[in-house]
Amino acid sequence: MATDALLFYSFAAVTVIGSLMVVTQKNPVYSVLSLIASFFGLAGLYVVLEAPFVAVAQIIIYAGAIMVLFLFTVMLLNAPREDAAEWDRSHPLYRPMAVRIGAALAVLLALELGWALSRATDLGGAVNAVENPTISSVTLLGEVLFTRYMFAFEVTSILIIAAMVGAVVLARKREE
Amino acid sequence: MPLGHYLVLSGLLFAIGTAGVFLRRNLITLLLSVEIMLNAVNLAFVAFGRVQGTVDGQIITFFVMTVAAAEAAVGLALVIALFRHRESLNPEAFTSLKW
Amino acid sequence: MLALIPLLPFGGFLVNAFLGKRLPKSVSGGLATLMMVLSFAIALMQVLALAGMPAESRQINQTLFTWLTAGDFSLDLALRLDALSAVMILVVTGIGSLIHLYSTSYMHEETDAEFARFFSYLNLFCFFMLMLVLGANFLVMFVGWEGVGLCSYLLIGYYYEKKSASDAANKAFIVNRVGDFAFILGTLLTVVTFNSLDFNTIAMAVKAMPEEAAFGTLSLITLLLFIGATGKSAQIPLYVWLPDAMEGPTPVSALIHAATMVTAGVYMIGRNAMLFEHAPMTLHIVAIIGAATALFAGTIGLVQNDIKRVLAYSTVSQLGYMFLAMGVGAYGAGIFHLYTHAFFKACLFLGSGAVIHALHGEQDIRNMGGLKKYIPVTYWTFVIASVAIAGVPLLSGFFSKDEILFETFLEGHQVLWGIGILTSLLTATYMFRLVHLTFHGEERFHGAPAGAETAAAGAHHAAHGHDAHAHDTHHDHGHGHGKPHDAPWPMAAALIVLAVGSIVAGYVNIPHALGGHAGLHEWLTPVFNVTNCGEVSTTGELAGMMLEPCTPVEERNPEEHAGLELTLMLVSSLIAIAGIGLATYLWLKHREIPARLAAQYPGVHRLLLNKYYVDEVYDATIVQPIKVVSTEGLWRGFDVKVVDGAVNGAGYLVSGFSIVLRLLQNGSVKTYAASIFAGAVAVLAYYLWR
Amino acid sequence: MISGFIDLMTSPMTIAYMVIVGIVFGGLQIMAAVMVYAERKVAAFMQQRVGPYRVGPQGLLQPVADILKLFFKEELRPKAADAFLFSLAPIISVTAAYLAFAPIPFGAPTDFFGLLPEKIAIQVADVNVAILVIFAVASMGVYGIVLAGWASNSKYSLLGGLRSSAQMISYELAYGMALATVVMMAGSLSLREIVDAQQGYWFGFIPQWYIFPQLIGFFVFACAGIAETNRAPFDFPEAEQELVAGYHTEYSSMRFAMFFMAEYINMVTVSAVATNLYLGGWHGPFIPPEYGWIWFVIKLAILLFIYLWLRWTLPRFRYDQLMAFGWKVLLPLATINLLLTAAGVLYFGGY
Repeated sequence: MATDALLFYSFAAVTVIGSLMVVTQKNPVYSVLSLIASFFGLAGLYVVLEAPFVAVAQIIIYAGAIMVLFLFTVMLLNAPREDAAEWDRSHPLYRPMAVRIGAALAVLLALELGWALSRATDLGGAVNAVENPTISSVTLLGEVLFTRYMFAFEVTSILIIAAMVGAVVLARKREE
Repeated sequence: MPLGHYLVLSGLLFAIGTAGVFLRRNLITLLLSVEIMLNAVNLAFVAFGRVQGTVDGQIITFFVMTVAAAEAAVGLALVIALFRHRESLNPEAFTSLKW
Repeated sequence: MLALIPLLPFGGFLVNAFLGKRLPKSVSGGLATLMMVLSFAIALMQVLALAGMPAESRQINQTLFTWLTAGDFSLDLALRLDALSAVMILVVTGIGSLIHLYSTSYMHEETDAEFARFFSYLNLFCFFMLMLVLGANFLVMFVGWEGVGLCSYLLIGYYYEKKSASDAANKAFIVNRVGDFAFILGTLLTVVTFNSLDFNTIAMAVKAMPEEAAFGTLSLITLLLFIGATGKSAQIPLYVWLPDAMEGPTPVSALIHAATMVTAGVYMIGRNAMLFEHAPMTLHIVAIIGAATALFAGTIGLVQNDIKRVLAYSTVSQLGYMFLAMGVGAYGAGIFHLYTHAFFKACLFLGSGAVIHALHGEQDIRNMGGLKKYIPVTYWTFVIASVAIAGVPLLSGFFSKDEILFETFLEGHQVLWGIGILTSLLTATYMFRLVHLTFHGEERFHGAPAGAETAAAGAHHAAHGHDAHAHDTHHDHGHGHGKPHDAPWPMAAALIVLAVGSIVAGYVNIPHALGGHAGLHEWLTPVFNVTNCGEVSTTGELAGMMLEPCTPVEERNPEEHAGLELTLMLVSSLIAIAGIGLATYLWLKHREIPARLAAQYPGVHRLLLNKYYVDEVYDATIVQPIKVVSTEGLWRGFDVKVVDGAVNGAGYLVSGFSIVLRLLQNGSVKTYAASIFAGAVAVLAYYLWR
Repeated sequence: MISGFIDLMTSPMTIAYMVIVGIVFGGLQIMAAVMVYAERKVAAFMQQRVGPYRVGPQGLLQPVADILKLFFKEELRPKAADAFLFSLAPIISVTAAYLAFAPIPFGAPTDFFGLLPEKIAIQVADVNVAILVIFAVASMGVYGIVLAGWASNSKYSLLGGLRSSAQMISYELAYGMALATVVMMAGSLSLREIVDAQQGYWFGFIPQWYIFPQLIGFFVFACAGIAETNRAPFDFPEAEQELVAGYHTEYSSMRFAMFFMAEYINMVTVSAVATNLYLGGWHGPFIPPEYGWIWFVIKLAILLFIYLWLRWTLPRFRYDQLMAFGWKVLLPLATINLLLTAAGVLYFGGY
């Protein structure tokens, strides 16, 4: 149990700190790297949750592909600094009134979530209370994915194709 | 570990992501924040799946990842296209509905 | 097989319409004519087959497909050939073929494309006309009814570059719409009343009903149908379009506005004889309108100077005769006159076309005269047809017209008979006025021998001058101003065939009084008197299953009135001859008398010359008020204020809302995210506090 | 507690694990050094030169000299460079390289001639998703290069970094597909199980290595593997003629040495993976299974030689050819191969 808690808290710490750095870093390259660190933390959490395949996929897909794409874009554009021009500062969303409303909404959401969690009864039970030796089996995962989630899988493939075509069209240089 | 811990962690990540979306003025950071939010949801899914003792949570996570990949591809292509137009990554630079 | 009769011209139409531009004239004209001839041949075969059937069950039905079904009401696209439509299809295809033939020569000055257009219209017209007469129910008939109207419009406006032609086309179309509207209403009322549109079914249903003493549903239906007929067949009050329709090429006038389309109203009444028979009030109206039209148009025809207009008013007058016959219940006589009239009126129109052709577009009879020796074929055919229409004994017009007058008298309508006789006199008079002024006397046309030009020709070009047919003046090119030449062989052939027809057509129906046996009458009788015996006739073995014997409603002993009939014949013959004599006296021997008469009664003359100012009255009472209402009320009032106001108001409303909505739709991603955020809070709140 | 820990640490199994980890870690470094020497010698051989021969017998101590030189060179860092990332990049590279070797087994499970109470696998970590782990960690290597390129704040470096990322993303697809075919045939993601599935012989003499049914797969894997390690003819991130030295233009001394090591370790890793996936790992004739690692080393050595051979034989592609080759040749080939294999597995009733 102690090992579990230790792992959870350390990975959680990595994840949260990484995420916070994503938001707070001025330089997008650092944001990307922080996010990668955060993803490693998450991958660790997935391992703790007995989902090694998800953990590896998290690394391969997120850290290995998506984040490389982000980094690639950041480097390609080479415009890392934020610009906060006058028109941006005077944006309606930054008016005191809007900020106040936003803050109120955030507090409201936090209250709602807190209340929801306090009302939930079975949050105290350990996540791995249910013994299931096959939960981390890639075989089972594949079986379920290609039977019960067949349709979703196919639809996702269409989505991927659409995204691919869209990205190619968008990023292509106009021949003018 | 209790499920509640995972949920709180998930909520925390989600909040960080949301804050990033609202506070940052860089499209790329915005997209990164969105990724954080997606991952927060993923974590909740996997945790719930583990509680249930099924793999469904993990599978939904895969779908989310796929969608995230698609979103990143299109989103970044858009960012590049927009940057070519305005030499800026501030989302408020692109508020006109056409140009 | 039956469907082939209308479909052949339709095929010709398709070819000429879509490929016509690339076809030489000989091909497009030849094809169109060939289609009509084939159609005529098939029609003949079908009619012969029909004649081989027993008299009571003479019907050939063909259902192409079920057109529409709504609840228990269903409607087939069905064709039916019976005795009545047999007469009609023979007239349409036979005379149609001749006129096609004639046109190939008459229109040969046109360019290839225009030529093909003309023949495509002509073929399309024949298709619709055949649909009209072959239709087994009101809807099929209505398709034909509208279709011939459309073709009439297209052909009147054939020279669409000419304002008068396109105006005339519009007038014809609009006036016809008035009638068609009534026709639709009548049809709908039929559906409501009988839950069917099939002529046989309706006739059977009507047969079981008592005759309507008061003005009831049947009277309303028939009256509405009759209004439709007045539009299509140019009766009072909707006749005004027909004289103007002479703007079309002459063969068109012959085919559509003399021989076939304008008789559609007569045919329609004949087709629904049973219906009309049960609405005596409508029949009275039909008879009175018919007689009035006959007289009215005849008087106008007496003073017109345009050769085609004289013939047009003559047509209106003769159509009046037919309606008179229908109105007095002499359906057979009406159809008989329709049939003979088709011959001699087509012949007259084609003859006038030949005259116009010979004079390079001249239409004013004051600028003619003495043409006899230049164009003998035209002259003789024209005279034969004139004699026929005048009612001189032993020619076709005599038999048919005489039968109408006799039946009228016999039915007890002595006043109408009197009008008929008067009209008969007028007919003979204005026809021979036309003959004399055109063919006899001194030569007054352009290029006539020097000195022949008279003062009478100088005082010409009244309201509708000779240039009404301006297009035909194009014939000048290449012809020069030589002597008038007679019709080329296709025209001459058509004229001769029709002239022969004008003589012999009447012999199919020699009355009993003259020792004949009224063949056409006998042929048609089952159609008008009997309804339910043809129902199963298409299959021979079922013919025996007739529900009741097909006997005429009232038996009339042919011998009974022979004496009366002979007397009346004598009277009308004398009248006809008197009319011819009068015309000869006035316009050939003493040409100064008509002028003096005109001078003496200037009011009457002007009234007649201006066609009783009917057009002007319509213009003042209908057209102008509509224009005013449309302009001031509908356009400046309703359209500008209400419609435009509503449209602009909608626009202002949208832009007004948009000003508010724009605050949300500001293009800022973060604002959208904020609204999603607010939405999430709200949704969560709902689930928590639910 | 303490005693328990000591017990644990002194148990033969723990010591054996430690030894294995030590062997792998040290072995990889030695391999890198050997490869440097081998590269020079092979290059010289192919160019009809002698190569290094002054330092030690036959120049065998040349790698030591190299390392010493790198140790004592001055660390240079461009002023405008991002200090943190500039230092981090080589660390990422070399760490990823070492990590990727962790799940690779290189011998049959053994009890070391009775020294141990039970048999242990000769590998650092026996993970049941080993292939994916290798794949994942290898894909981390790209960050080292990309960050090095970006952090140097130099055009050549940046271009090298960009090229590297594009190239690796492109070839990872084919790489993954080639892996997937083998996984499909073996029915497992564990390298040990995959190797064991290649035991035995067809017709008594052809070893059941996957290279025979998966010739296309091996070709794709080899191409993609060379591209992943940025070796000639796919060495664009450091193309000398175009980019001076690519992403490590600005690096010197030990930071450069780390990149250098990472490159050679990656070569070893890819070769080891190829050995395991396609060449039957430690299985082979003549040598008893306990000494299977000898076969493994032999196969590894052959593959590494091929690496060098290719480098000194083939010219570099043009950049657009590289992309076209990856997307238009390798990827379709790998996809077709995947489908064919799937059909075959279904037909022959494999997994």
